[in-house]
Amino acid sequence: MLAEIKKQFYNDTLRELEGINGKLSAEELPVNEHAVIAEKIFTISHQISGTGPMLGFNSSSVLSRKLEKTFYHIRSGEREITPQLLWQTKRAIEAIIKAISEENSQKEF
Amino acid sequence: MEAHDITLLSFQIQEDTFAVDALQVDHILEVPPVITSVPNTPSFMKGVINLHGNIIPVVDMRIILDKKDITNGADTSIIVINPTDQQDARLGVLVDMVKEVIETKRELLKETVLEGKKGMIDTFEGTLVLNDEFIHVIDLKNLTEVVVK
Amino acid sequence: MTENFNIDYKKNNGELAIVFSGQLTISSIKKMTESLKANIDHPEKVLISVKDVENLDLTFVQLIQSIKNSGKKNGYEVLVSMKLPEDLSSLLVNAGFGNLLQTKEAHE
Amino acid sequence: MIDKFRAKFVEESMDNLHDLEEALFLLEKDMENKELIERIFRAMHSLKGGGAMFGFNHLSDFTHHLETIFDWVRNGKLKVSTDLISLTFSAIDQINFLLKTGDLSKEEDIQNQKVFIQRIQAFLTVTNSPSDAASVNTASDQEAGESEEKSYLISFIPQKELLQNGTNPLYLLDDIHALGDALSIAYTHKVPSLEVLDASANYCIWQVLVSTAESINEIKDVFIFVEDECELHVDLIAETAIVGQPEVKALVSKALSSNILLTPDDFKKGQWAPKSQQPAVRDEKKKVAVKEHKISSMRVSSHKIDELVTLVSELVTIQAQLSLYAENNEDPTIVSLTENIQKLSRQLRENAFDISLIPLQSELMRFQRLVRDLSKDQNKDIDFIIEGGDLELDKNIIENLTDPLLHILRNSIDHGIELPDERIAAGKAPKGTILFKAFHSGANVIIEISDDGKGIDPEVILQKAIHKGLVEADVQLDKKEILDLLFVSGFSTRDVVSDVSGRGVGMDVVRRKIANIRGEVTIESEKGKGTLISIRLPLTLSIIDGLLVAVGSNQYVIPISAIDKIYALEPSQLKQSFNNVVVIDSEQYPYIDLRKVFQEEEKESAEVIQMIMVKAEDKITGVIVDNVIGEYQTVVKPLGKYLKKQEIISGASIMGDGTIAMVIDTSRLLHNRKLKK
Repeated sequence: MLAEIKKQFYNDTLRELEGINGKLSAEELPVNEHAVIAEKIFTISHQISGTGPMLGFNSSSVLSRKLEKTFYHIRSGEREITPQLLWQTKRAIEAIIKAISEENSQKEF
Repeated sequence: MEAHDITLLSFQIQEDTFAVDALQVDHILEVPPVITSVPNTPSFMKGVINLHGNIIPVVDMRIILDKKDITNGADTSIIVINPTDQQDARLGVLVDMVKEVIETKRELLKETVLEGKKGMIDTFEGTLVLNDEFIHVIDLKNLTEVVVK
Repeated sequence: MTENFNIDYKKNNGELAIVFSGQLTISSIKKMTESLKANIDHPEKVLISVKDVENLDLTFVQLIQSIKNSGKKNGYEVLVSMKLPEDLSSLLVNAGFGNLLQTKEAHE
Repeated sequence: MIDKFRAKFVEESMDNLHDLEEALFLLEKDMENKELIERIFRAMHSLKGGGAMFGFNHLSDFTHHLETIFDWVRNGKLKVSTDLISLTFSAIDQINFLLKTGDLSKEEDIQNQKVFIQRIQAFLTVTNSPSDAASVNTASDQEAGESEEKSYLISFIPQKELLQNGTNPLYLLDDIHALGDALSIAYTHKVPSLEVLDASANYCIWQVLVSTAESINEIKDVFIFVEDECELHVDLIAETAIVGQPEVKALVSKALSSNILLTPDDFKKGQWAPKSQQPAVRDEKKKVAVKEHKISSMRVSSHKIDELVTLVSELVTIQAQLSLYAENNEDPTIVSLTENIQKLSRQLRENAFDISLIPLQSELMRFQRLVRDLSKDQNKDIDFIIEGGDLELDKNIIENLTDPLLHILRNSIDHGIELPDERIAAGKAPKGTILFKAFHSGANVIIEISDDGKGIDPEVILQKAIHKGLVEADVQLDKKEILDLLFVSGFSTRDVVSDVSGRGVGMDVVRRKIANIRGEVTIESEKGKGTLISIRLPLTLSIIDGLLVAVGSNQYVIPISAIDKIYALEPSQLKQSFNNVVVIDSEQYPYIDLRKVFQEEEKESAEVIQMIMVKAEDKITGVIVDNVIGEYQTVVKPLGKYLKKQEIISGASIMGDGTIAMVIDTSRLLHNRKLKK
C-alpha cells in the first residue's frame, strides 16, 4: 500500500517537475507567466517538502524546502522574480529531479 | 434573474399615489420634532435634519407638487433618497404617507399622462396601474434638478 | 551492481599511474576514495590522468586536490592530466580549477 | 483583478513622475550629475517595463525612446542641455496624459505622440554626425554595455554540507561567468589529505571577480538556493570593468599563492576607478534608508482617512451629547466617565486630523515647474525660493489651494518680474526673485508669495476701476482700498488677457476660492519694488472654534477667528445710527442685522443689542444677533449639494443635544452686504 502511494507520489511529482522544468527551459519566460509558474513551483515544492519525508524522499525534500521558502516570498511580493532566479530555480528543480529519482530507485533495491 | 425587474416604494400625497425607485432610498424616517430651517431658501426647502451625524436637507414634496392645505399627520414621513450614492447627494423628501414596496417589471410602466399641473416636476419615469390605482413613478434625477435650481 | 566509474592503477618503478574514467561524481566518490586509499602506497610519483569522462563534479576535483595534498605531506610528486569534453573543462576553468587543466599542458 | 494592478501601476507611476520631475529640476542645476541621470534613466526604464506589462502600450513605446535618450546620456553619448531638459519636462506631461488615458484612440492624439517621438529621436541624430548615424546605434549599444559595467568581488564560503542534497557549486560559478567577464579563484588549501578526506564534504572556498552590468541582486540570486549553506559577500569594487587588467591578475595570483582571501580594500588603490568607493557606499546607505522608510510609513487611500475623520467627528458630536446628559443627571460616575471619554476623544480627534494633514511639498513641484516653464517662455530669469515647504495642511485645503496659488505665481511672473534689461535699467539685479513662504501663525497657516518685480501702481488700478465703472470717478480711496479693487470681479490690469495669467481666472476668483477653504487673501505692493500676496488659512477645514449665537428660532456659529470683539449696545445707540453705521468708542463701524439678512421677523424692542464685531479683509463690521450663547468647538459638516447656493452658510454643526446650528461664512456675509449697498 505504501509502495503504491510512493509510486503515485513519485510519478506525479516527477511529471509536475518536468513540466515546470520544460517551461523554465524556454528561451525567456514571458513576464505574464511568472505569477503562474511561481504558484506552480510553490505548490509542488510545498508538496514535496510536506509529503516527501514521510515517503522516504529526504534529500529531495531538503532542496524543495528551499524552493518553497523562496517562492513563498515571491508569492507574497517580498521578492522579485529575476531571470537569474528562474535559472537557479531550474537548476534546483533539476537537482530535485535527480535526487528524487535516485531516492526512488534506492528504495526499489 | 431578469434584467427588467424593478422595485418601487410607493407613497401617498393627498389623493395621489407616487413611487420612487426603492434602490435609491436610503432611509424612511418619522418627521423629527425640529427641522432646522435654513434662511434664504425656497419655500419647499423645509430645512436640514441630523441623520446619524450627517446634515440632510429636507424638501416638502407636497409643495413641489403644488398641493394646497398641507398638514402634517401621524403618517407624515421623510423618505431619504440618495440618487448618486454620494454622501452629499442625500435628500429628504417629506410625504404624507409611505405605502408599500412593489416588485414589478419595467415593461409594465406606461407613459405618464397627468391631467393638470404637477407643480415643479416636469417628467415622470412612467405610471404603473396596479389594482385600478395609478402610481406615478418620480424621476429622481428630475427631482434633484428641481431642488438644485 | 556494476560501477559507473573506473580507476586503473599501474605501478612502474615507484611511479604510480592512475587513470580515472566514467562518472566521477558524488554518487561514487566514497568508493573511489576507498579504492585510492587502498592503492596509493608510498609512491615516489603519481601520474593522474582523467579521460573518457561522462561527468565530473566538485567532489572529484577535491579528491584530486586531496591526492596532491597527500603528496605534499608524504613527499611524492603528483601530476595531473585531464582530457575533458569542452563543457566540463570550461566548467572547471570557470570554477577556478583551470590549474588542474593547465598541469596537463605543462606535462604533455 | 488586472484592473486593480493597473490602478496600482498608475498610482505608483504618478509617484514616480513626481520623483522624475524632482530629479529633472536638480539635473537642471547640475547637468553632469550621474546619479540624477541614472535616476531618470531608471524611472523611464520602469515606466517602459510596467507600461508593457499592464497594457499601456503607447506609454511603453513613448518611454522607450526617452529611455534611449537617457541611456545615451549616461553613457556619455549625449550631453544634458536645457533643450533636453525642456523636452523631458514636456515628455512628463505626455506620460502623465498617457497614464490617465491609457492607450490612445483618437487619431489626433496618436499623431501628436508620433510628432513628439520624432522630436525625441531628433536628439539622437542631431548630436551625431549624419554620416555615421546608422552605425552609431550599434556602436553605442556596445559601448553602453561596457561602460555601465561595474566590478564586484564575490566571496563564496560554503559550509561542508554544501554538496549534500544535490547542489553542484561548479554550476553556480559557471552561472556567474554568464553574467559578465569573471575570474574565479578557488582556494583548496583546506582540502585534507586522502587519509582523512570526507569525500562528500565541501572544503573549497571561492572568490569570484566579475565585471557585469547586472545588479548586485542578480548576482546574489545565483546563490539563492545555497544561502543557508554558505557565507556570501558581494562587494562593489570598481565602477568599471576591471577583470582582465594586469593589476587584477597580480592581486589574484598573490591571493592564490598566499591563500589569503582578497578584500574589497585590496581594490581601492587600483587606478581603474579612483572614486569608485564613495558612490558605492552612498548607494548602500540610500537603499537602507529607503527600506526603513517603507516600514515607517504606509499608503492609505484618502477615502479611508476621510472616513476616519468623519467617524471621529461623529464621535465628538456624540460625546458632546453625553456630556450634556451627564451634566443634567449629576451622577458622579457618569460625570467622571464622560470626562475621560472627552479627554480620549479629543486626543483621538487631534490624531485623526493630524493624519489628514499632508505636507505642502507635494504641490510645490508644480509651482517650480510653472515658474521654470513660464520664465523660459518669457525670457525672464527668476530665482524661485521656497521656505517652509514641509509645513502640513489639511489635504482638502491643499487640494483647493493649488489653483489659486498657481494663479498668483503666474501673475508674479507675468506682471511682476521684469525682463533682465528692464531690471538692470531699474537698478536691480537681472535675476528676479519670487519667494514662496509658508509658516504657522497661531491656529492659522500663512502663505506668502512675494516678488521683487515692478509692483503695482495704485494710480493705474484706480483709473482702470473708474474706467470700468467699478468705482465713482471722485472716490477717495487709500492705497490699500485701491489694491483691494484687484479682487473685484472682472478686474484685470492688462487689456489683452495674456496667455499666462489670464486663463479665465482673475484675482476675484482667487479670493473666492481661498474663501471656500475659509482663508483670506491680502495684497501689498510697492511700485517699483515688488508685490506681496498673503494668504491666511485655517489648519483644518472640519473643525472650528465658534461662537454660538441665536437669531430668530435658529442657532448659528460664527468662527471665533473672525471675531474681534463683542459689544452689548443700548438700543438707543442704533437709533442714532445712520446708513447702518454705528459709532462705538468714537469709531465708526458699518453693521449688519442678521435678522434682516435671514429674513426673520423684526424683533420687538430688546433691552440690549448684541453686536459681534467681525473682521474680514482687514475691515471690522458689526453683526447684530439676538443672543450670544457661548463658545463651542464644533465639527463643521457640509450642507450637501442641494444647498450649495446658500452662500452665507458654509456648513452646519450638530450640537450636543442633536440640534443643528449653521456656520456663518463671515467674509461672504460682509461681501454680500457690500454688493447690496
